[in-house]
Amino acid sequence: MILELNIDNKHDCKVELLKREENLITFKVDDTIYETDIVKVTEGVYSIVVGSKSFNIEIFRGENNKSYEVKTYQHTYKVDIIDAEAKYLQNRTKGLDDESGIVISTPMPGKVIKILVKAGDSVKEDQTVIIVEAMKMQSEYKVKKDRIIKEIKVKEGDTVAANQPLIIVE
Amino acid sequence: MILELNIDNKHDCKVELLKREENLITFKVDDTIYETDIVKVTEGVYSIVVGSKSFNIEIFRGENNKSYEVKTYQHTYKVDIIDAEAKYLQNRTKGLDDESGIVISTPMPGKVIKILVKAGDSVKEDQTVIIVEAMKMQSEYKVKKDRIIKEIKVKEGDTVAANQPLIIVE
Amino acid sequence: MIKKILIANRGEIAVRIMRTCRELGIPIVAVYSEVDRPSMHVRYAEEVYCIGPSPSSESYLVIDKIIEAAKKTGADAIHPGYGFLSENAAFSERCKKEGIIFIGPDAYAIATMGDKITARKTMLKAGVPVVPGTTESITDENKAIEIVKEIGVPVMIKASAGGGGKGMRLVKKMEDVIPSVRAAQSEAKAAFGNDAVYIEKYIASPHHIEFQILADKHGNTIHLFERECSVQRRHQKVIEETPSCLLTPEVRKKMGEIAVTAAKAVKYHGAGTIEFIVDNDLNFYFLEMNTRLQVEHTVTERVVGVDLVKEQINIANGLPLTLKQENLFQDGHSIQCRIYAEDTDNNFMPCPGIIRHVREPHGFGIRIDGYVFEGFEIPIYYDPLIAKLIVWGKTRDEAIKRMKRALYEYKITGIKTSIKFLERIMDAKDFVSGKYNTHFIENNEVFLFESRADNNFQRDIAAMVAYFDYQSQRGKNDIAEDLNPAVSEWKSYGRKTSMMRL
Amino acid sequence: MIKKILIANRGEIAVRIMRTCRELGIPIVAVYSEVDRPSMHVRYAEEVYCIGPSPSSESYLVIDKIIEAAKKTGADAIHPGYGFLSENAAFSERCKKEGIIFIGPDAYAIATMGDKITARKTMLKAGVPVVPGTTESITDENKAIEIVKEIGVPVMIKASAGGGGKGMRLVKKMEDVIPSVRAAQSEAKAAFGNDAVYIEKYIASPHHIEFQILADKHGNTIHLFERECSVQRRHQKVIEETPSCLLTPEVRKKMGEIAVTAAKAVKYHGAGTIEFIVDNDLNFYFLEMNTRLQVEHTVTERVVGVDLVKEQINIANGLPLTLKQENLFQDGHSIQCRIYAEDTDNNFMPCPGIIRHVREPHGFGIRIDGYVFEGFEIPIYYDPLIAKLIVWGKTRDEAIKRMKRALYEYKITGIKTSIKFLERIMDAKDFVSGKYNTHFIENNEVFLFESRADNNFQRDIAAMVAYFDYQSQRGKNDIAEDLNPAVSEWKSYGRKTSMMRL
Repeated sequence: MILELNIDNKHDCKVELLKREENLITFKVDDTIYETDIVKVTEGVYSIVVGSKSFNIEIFRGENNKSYEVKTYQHTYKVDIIDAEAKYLQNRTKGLDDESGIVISTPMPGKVIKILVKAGDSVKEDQTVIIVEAMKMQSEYKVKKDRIIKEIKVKEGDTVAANQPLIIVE
Repeated sequence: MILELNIDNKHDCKVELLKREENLITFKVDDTIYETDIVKVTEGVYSIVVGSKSFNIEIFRGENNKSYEVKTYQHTYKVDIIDAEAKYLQNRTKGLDDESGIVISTPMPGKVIKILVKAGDSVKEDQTVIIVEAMKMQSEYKVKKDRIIKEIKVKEGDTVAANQPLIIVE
Repeated sequence: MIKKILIANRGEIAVRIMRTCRELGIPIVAVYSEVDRPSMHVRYAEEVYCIGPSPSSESYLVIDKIIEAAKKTGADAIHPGYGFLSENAAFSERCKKEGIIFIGPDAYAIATMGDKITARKTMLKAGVPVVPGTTESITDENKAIEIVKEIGVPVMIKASAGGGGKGMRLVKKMEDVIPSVRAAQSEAKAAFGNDAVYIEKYIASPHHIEFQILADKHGNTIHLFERECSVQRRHQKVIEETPSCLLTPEVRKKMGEIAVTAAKAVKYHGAGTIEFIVDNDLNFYFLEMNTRLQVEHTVTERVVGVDLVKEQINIANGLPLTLKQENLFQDGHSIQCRIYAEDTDNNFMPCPGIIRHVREPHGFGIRIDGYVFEGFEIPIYYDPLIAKLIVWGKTRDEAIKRMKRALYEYKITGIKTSIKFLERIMDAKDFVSGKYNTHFIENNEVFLFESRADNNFQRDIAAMVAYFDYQSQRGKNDIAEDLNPAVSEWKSYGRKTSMMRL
Repeated sequence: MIKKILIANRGEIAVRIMRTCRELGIPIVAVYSEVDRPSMHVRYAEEVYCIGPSPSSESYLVIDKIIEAAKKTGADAIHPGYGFLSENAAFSERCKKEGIIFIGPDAYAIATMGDKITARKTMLKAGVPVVPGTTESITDENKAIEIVKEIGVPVMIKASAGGGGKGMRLVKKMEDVIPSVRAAQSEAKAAFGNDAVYIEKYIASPHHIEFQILADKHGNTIHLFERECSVQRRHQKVIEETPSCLLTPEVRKKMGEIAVTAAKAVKYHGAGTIEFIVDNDLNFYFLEMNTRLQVEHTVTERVVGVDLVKEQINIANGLPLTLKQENLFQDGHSIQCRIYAEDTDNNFMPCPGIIRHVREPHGFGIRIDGYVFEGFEIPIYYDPLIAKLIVWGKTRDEAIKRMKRALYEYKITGIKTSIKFLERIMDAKDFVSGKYNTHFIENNEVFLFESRADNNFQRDIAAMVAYFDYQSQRGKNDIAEDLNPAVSEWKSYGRKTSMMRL
């Protein structure tokens, strides 16, 4: 089975399992063929040997089970599995964005310290709309262009998750 | 629901969950009532607080999911859940033992180094019948009484699991 | 003698203090906020007490709740750790009134050193050199101009109650003096409720070097040499080491003596730290005193061979110091890296979250003081420090190489950490040569933050492992019957792989 | 200079050696048997080579396979670790012939010290005291009787090629001499293929004390003081410490000098250990030399501050020692506990199996050299040593307390280990007082093996947790809707529990 993968939001590649005999697996990644010896050593950790090169790989599966954090020795890669469903969702989400407005959210969990706008407000480019605190550090979130505040989905004092929609602007 | 538990193969006790509000649980163990605060901190590890006493408990579920190794600060307890099925199996196994003979096995995995008897042999009390090696240490297994060898289920050089039947005597 | 110690803290420092208490055979009480229920300090202690909701303002910072916990559990002493109530004079005083031993200095020493202007005055009086500047808070703006003329630009305007870089302004031109004073005052007012600011000469290539002090209640005060803490980001220390590459034996001796003088000037007892600012010509000035245990006390412990928490407890018990200045020496070199849950590529933004997998470094010369474990969710309410990695080497060179090795072994998945960034610092020429000051990170921005080239081979490895895990999760198995025999069929491991290169 | 090192070993020692190689920037090659495919040393190395089936006789002990691995991977040096091929003279010689640097002594030193009779003769000639007895193997049984008469019973009959207690007999009465010689000969023949045995005076309260040696290829030989290794079970060390409580500074100095003499007598280079037997009156006798790194080299590293593997590599590179005897000293006290996978209540029977959960001790003065991890299955083929726990304290008392604390923190589930047994040793009066000899474990049997009283409360705690886990597994939930919110609802932790005592 061939899977399409995206790495670090820039490299696309196709991976195929060509042959397998227990833990010995032949993969094809784009046009390169690799004979590997791959074992899961414990939850979230794989050991893969290619030729005589050994890699201890730690992985973490994101919430949808399709987005991976993959740690090799030198790098941490973000690997996304691009299957039909993912493509469909990708397109659908894009659509939603366009129709329903732009979502302001934070990359980390935290606590809403201050909301500086209310629904219906017009805000200027670079104006701060919300302040979120995590671990003793406050971050201000601004709009990048002149916008109108459509909806405020949280209130001051709320604990919010990473990527949770806080404010919708249009 | 009341469960019967056996601890260290000697103490029987009955445990009942009386009340629960999220992680606050009231248990009844035999005639004692405990108000506890119990949380799973990670796979195989629980933190339980009773009054102001805190216990960090590490557990390991045996293969049938009913036999536990439970580590408190001072002790490692063997805890067995005695449900109807377990009782039935217990009786059935006892029966089997009586009918089909006595099983010689080792408590640890290892490798069969030498088998000193063959089927049909008569052996004397304390006579060694098999030698198994694990981690550079050889252990000799003997019969406790005069017996007749009924069946030999392994051969020299075999790798054997813990508690795997090696020789059946009668 | 102390019978039971309540640790009024959380995280790595709570666990670190408990370890020493356990070694001394003293029972401990852990206190915790709601979110900290599954935290390591609660798991470590045999007696625990919940002190309220998760925000520290409603739990770890509430004096009444800490005192109540001590009373209820029968603790006769409190160790405050660092942060939270550790430098709160009112808390020290309250403990005294309640008949509880506060493991730290008395309110007088905390208050005197806590207000920077008072501290400066006290130090000047004791003959301790301070950075040239004002000893009173600025009330007259014209006076401010006069003073700046006297000491010369550049100067720093600093909040008297300040800390963490708040209420601070660097002034390079005379015309900026008045606007900067006003800005600093209003920022100080907002942050600390106190708008007092003062003026100090700005040191151009400053080194942040501090001395560890121990003082008993019988007038014996010693120092345990210096720590070099110049690697900082956003005024927070990232890496600390001892000995400092900058100091000569003569300057070290002199600074140590001055540090002892400074501590004596406030009748200090307990463990404390005198922070100095040192310029390239080895002129040194008193900066401030931290009247508590420092995050970086570990490097001193390693090279001097003294358990500082044990000394704190002995001092609190009224015992005289058994350590003598003339017997102390620095053996080898120690470096500490702070492992933060943060995104170093995104302005060091904190990264709370759930730890998925941890693999810690081990072996000769490695110490870890941490508190997280697999499955633990780092709360959003507190400091992003998750562990301290301390190494020792016979020489500084050996210590740096050991630190690189240890950082290489250290793997944490699930959240972003500063581990890779710290590895780069260990490779930075200025750090390796030991020639760095507090501008180190900005001076080495290009090297520290540039993205390292990856390569196709590594990327393909990552892709294959992700593919394998994804298919295993879905139970897909393409060719063989079981795509993931690894878990069940241990015996089949280790077939020799083909040596054919592709 | 060495460009790439192959580590011809597995387990904790392979990982320990790799750590130093990494610090030195020398690439490494791990070799592994089939069962070791997921082992830590294979995960640690960036280059690996499979050397065959799991039994060590078909992999780690096969000289040809190790040499092949080195050739194929371009390794120009081999570190043998301890055990396996580390004291195999033929292997050292073979490496030399193949142009590979053997990180250890040459065949002559290994062979001379490897045969106990030859070693005794060589030592006697060099003026090193040996236990009174024969210098030739026993061929004439009447001669044996004569010798025993001369030195007096009790005596030990020992196999010349012996080790690990095999081919050894204690003789207390004259009439047992001949039967014991015969029994020892046949056992030695079976175990080592060599029936040569010799006779030694039996030391009644023996202390096993050894000296660490370093010798370069330029004739510089130094010692790094002693290790006390008298806590043994089945002739295997369990706990090691340094300094020894028994030695006086004078005896220490003298033994160190004799140890250097012993090493020089075989033109030794590399790291080695001279084992002595010492009686209560501080008479000491050469016992044997281990011509390799010891399991317990770690305690020496800690108090002397030297990375012994680094020294081994430097010596192998032909570099002169930079350490000088007169600059070395012992700083504080270090103790090592060996954590075995074994059932200490069942005659120390090895316990291979799968590690389910590991929680390691950390903090000041703690070092762990191990190799297992969660999910790892300890193979049945090799040694049951899974980790070494090393502590340091300023004093022996501090070190013991720290060790107790560390053992308390150390949790391994899934297999039986010696951790609890080691904790008891730390509580044993004879150990704490430092007055113990190699009979320690048998002399303290009652204390070490008696079953500790448990109590109803603890048993009930265990029962409740088992109940909770069992029901969670089955998805049972009695009253609330979700019996195990702990995993998902982190936010709801930490409600204050009722303080009502039941």
